Amino acid sequence: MFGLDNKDTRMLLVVAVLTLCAPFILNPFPTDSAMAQFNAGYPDLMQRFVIFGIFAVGFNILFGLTGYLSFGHAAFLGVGSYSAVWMFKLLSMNVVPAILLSVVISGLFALVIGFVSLRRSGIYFSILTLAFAQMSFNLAYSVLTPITNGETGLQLTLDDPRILGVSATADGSIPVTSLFGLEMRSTFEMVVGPWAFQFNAGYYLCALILLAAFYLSIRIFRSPFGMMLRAVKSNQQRMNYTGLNTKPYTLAAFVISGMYAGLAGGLMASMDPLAGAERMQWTASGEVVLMTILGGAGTLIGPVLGAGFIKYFENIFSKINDNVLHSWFSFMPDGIEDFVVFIIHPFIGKGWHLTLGILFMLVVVFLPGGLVEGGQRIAKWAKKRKGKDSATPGKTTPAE
Amino acid sequence: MGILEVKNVGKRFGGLQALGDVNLSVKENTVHAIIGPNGAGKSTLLNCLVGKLIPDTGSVMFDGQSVLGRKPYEINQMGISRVFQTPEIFGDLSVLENMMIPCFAKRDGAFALNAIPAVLGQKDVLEKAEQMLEEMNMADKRHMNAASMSRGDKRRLEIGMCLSQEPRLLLLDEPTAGMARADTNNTIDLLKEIKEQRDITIAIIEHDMHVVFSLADRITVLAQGTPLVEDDPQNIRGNPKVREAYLGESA
Amino acid sequence: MSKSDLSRRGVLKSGALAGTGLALPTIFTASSAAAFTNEPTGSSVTLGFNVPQTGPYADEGADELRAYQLAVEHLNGGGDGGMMNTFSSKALQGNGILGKEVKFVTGDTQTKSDAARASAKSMIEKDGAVMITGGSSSGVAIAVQGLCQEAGVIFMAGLTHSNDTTGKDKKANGFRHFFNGYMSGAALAPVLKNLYGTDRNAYHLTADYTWGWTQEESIAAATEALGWNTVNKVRTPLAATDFSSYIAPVLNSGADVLVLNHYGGNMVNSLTNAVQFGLREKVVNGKDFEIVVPLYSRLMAKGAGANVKGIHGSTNWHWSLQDEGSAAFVRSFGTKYGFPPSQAAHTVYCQTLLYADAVSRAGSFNPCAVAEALEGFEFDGLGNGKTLYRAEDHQCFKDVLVVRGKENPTSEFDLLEVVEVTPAAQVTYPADHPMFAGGALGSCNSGA
Amino acid sequence: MDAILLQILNGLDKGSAYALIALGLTLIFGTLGVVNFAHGALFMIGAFCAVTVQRLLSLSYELVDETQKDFLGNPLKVKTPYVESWFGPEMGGAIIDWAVPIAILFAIPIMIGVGYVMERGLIKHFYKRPHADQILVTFGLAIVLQEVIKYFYGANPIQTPSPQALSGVANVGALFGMDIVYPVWRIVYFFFSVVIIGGIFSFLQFTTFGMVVRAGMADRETVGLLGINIDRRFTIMFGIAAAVAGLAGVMYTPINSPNYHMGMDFLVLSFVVVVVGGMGSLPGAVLAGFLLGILESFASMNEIKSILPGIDQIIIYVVAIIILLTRPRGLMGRKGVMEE
Repeated sequence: MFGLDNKDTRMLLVVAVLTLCAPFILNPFPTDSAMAQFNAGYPDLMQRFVIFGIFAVGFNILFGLTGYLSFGHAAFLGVGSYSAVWMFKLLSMNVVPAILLSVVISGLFALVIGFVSLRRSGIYFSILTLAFAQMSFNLAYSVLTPITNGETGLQLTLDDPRILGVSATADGSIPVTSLFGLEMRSTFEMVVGPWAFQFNAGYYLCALILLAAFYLSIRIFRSPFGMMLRAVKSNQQRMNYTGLNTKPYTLAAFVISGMYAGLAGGLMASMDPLAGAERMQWTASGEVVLMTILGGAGTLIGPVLGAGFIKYFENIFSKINDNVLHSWFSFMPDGIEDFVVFIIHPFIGKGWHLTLGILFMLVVVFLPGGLVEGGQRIAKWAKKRKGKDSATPGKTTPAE
Repeated sequence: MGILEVKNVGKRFGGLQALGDVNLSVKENTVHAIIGPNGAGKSTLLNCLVGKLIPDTGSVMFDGQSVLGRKPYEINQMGISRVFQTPEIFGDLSVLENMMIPCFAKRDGAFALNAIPAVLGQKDVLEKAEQMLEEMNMADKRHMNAASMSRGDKRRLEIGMCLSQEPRLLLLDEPTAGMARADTNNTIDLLKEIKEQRDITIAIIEHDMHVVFSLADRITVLAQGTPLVEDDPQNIRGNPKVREAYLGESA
Repeated sequence: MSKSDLSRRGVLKSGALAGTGLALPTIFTASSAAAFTNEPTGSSVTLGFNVPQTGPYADEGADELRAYQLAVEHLNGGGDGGMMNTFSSKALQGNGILGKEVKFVTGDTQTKSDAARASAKSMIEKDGAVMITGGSSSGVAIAVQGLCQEAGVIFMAGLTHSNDTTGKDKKANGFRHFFNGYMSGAALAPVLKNLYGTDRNAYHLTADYTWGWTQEESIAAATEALGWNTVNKVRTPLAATDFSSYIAPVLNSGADVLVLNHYGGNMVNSLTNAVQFGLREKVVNGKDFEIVVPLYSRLMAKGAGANVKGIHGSTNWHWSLQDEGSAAFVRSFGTKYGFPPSQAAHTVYCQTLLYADAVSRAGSFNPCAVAEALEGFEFDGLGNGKTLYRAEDHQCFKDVLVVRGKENPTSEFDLLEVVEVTPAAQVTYPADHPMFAGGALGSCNSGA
Repeated sequence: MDAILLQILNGLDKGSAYALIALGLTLIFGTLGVVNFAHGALFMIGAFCAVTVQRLLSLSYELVDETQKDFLGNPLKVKTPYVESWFGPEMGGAIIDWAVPIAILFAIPIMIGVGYVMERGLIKHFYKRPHADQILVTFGLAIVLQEVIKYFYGANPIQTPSPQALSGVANVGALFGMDIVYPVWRIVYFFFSVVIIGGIFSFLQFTTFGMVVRAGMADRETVGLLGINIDRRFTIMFGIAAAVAGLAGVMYTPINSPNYHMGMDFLVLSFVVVVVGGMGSLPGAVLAGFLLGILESFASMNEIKSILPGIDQIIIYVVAIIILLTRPRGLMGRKGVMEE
């Protein structure tokens, strides 16, 4: 189906089901239960999951296929966001032109940076991209403030000269982003017994774009172009002596992944029209590297898993505080309760960085192939067990 | 007039004159061996032919066109394929994929943004690669990871990859270096087969006299960066200068 | 527990959409009955405390969280009631807010606009917070203020000193208790005049981002009005850690006062470096060289240690104040945590109380009603004397403290001493002051 | 002229910190082939060794002073450090005053230990793994280390002053009839780093151990074939590299109050320094450290900033880009290192 083989089609369908049903899947706990803290099915976080998924999928096209480790990809995300917000300020609150512009501008930006940086390889390439991104961040934060609004980030104001649209709505507020009138923030809430599920228009736009982006990335992986990129990673010398010019291949991969980043940035601004300079900082670039490696570099679905993993920790673990802990363990006797809270305390709330750091190390040490490898191991183990239980062959894992 | 004409080529590295004044003519559809003791400049000469090095003086013409100043991939596209001393293949890719890449290079040129259609949909390339694998007797290994093969098989694959581009000139850089006797003999047989079955010119740099004398139609002996003699194998065998410079260096 | 959406309008629209696009069984849409965003319908109300828990301001954030917890405790009738007893408005009963128990959620701003907004959004969308408060930098405050305006919840700004927060970026749903750059300048100027005279040459080192710029502008204007000459204004990168190459040129610039428009780690390092370079012992133009740090924070001053001794600056509040309100707050905070509160803690404690009080007086959690109750609200007893929340720009006007690094501290908390309490009248400016020009409050958004 | 000399001095002084960190990073890379993102954390741990020593020395017993009140109005508890009661206020005060230099003695064994544990416990398993994995695991380690420090010491900077005797300014220009005053401790830092750098170089140059390590850096396999246990020596080198970073941190504390994220602040910069110097080249790292320090200082001069606004924000990166594009392997790098 869709020009994909069975395995890829199955994976695409799995991703489609997961993203489209995310409001259910991510909200497994009843709203009133203590475990509701772990629910991630609210619009903002779901949007972040898929947007960073797109970012990581794009990054993987460069890093996973060619092996070129860019440490400056956040710059493209930032440029995409700025373009989109400017589009909202100047043209219209419709997200389509904003997203298109952000993809185009970040593509151009990637073309320039890639053209220069790809003259070098290995860590020299990484440092070049890092240098460009840090320059962009530093300048955006300070001297480019007229364009970027520096520290605060580029925001919409009540007096934006919007050509197609109004500066302010009748009731004196800033208009909201929309897709031909469908407001990105509009949310439909479904309450089923103790559960509440939120279906957000913006999320579904992001999800559909993620599916498109994911589909495109599968096509690229399976195409002759993708094969060439893997060949670049494997042996550049042989490429050159086989009559292939590696530079346009790597540059094309760089630009494509830059455009993915720009798309993610544009979507981020479309969901929440603010573009902060921190989006371009090296730590943000590092984050997408971590997402990709953590999930499994070079695998199709790995980066999406990695993105979800990191964003989940950032948003869920950082919000757990001692009060929440006490409410979880309130069934225990006082002394033990306090002790348990005391033990867990360093790892939650302000300690979420610590937890994440430990998990990075555990994953890298024990699962060199990232989360995907973990999934495969579990699947293998399950298969074995199932094989023991019955003669029927186990289901193959979707986590390739 | 040979297919490859090397005229007055010289190359210096700092104080070292690696190539003095090399003249060489490789006739079409022959096997031309370049031999010489270590440090004679064989590899430097080869690198000048494929664009890795640019000679300081002289000219290199392939089929009437100068190769100087061209990038390796451009020279390859002109019709020169190179086999390396240690097999250079795409270790992370499968054998079949390894074979498909040169086929794509042949079909689409140095760069093609062929990003949407699936590889498996490219029937022409797929067929050609499969056929080449058959010819190389490697069809059964098509899904193997190339890096996991034996050295002899890697060599075979590399030669196959070069051949699938249908080059007019095949350059071999010590193709049997470091190989066991059996593998060496296999490689010799393979090259003989290629020589017999294809319209192809082969230039071979080799240390192993057994290989040279089993294959070459013509031999150039290089010593200290300059050609000592160029002659037929039987004459080389008896040439005292060659013995002195090369074969007899230990005598 | 009830949850609702960013906007009721959004809900209605998506309701229509559900009929066509999302063919899902509409069992019952909870929030369409709500009158405004996150209307508390149960027996409790949730407030969102969004503070930096990671990054350089984490300690300040931690202190804010302590104060929030204390405020919640007091609102719910626990503890000794703290400043609720000294607060001039007596609407709060110690039974929660409007009889609803106060609950809270916390989040991490990471001192990044993006992360802060993500965290605030999660509190609004997931936890049903009806008010967001906190933060330790102006960039974050402005970013979150914008979000709260869109979402239709009240934002109480926490620690933000930039003129822009209630200047060009002011919002109808946002209120600031903290003072600002202009007020620092206005409070410091007379003190500096008395101490250092009117014939001075000032050299500004300024953190190169919006907050730094507005403070530099404010202080330069205030000191120039005294007759001081501004020798140079030099911008330093936010990421700078070693300021020596910026300090060194001061030595031969002919300046006799160095103004450090830095905050947090930047302030600690630039001040430390300035003292290292012997600026304090220097005599220029026959006068002793002086250093001024317009915005002081005790927590940060600790990082500079002995280097703050004798250096003047302004601060929003200090625990050594002897008024009834401050004493009550220090007592209950100190008893609970064992050390005195910071100005950040004081600010957020006041804001929580003020919000709760406004709700009680308005009789509703509706942000528009709350905003109306806060606008033009005058009160006393929260530590800074008579205080006004001005309706025009939602800036709070109260006394500003001029402080000096203490020469002989008796404890690790005793770093600053109050030199002067500048009365509110002296730091008040017209709402249309040019430094605050450019923005508009807009109209209050309740999300309905 | 004075201003320029002052900035050169300043650049050398900044550069000495860069050079020390980059030196350790290069040692680790050159010997073990590991890209160590936790190196900044080692610098930070060194700085917190100084903080800890200072705290230990200032450990106090409390006496209640009824005449003074604390912030809650209770009688003030006056703290007196034990060392002052043991050695008398004068001697004890002097010991606390010299906490930072004293910390050097403690930091050396601690840092070598930390380095040893890190290498044996974690890094060892990553020699054969891709650089990306090394980056991820060391980055994770860096986060863990800094969060642990944050848990115990908080996020705010902690002042760690230099000894009184070394905290003033000196007129270094007096010799040349110029008036260039410069903080004494910064001059101390510069000479300290020169000594450390000189020490490392002579250690590698003149001892058998060093020769083996250098040979191993050039060609690990061959040295291994000679029957020399090169891994063991490399482990020791890791410890030494950690100690160099740690000492750089200890001595840095009086210059800027240490905080838990100071390692991350230096991390990117130190990688730029290493790459500009040339991966795997020790002299290159030192040279690049000083070079970037001086250029950074010049870029922050008003005269230059007025022509190129914001240049001080990006100078390091501009230099890195220019060097990498014109000298592909950095100033003194060897061919083929890290280019795969």
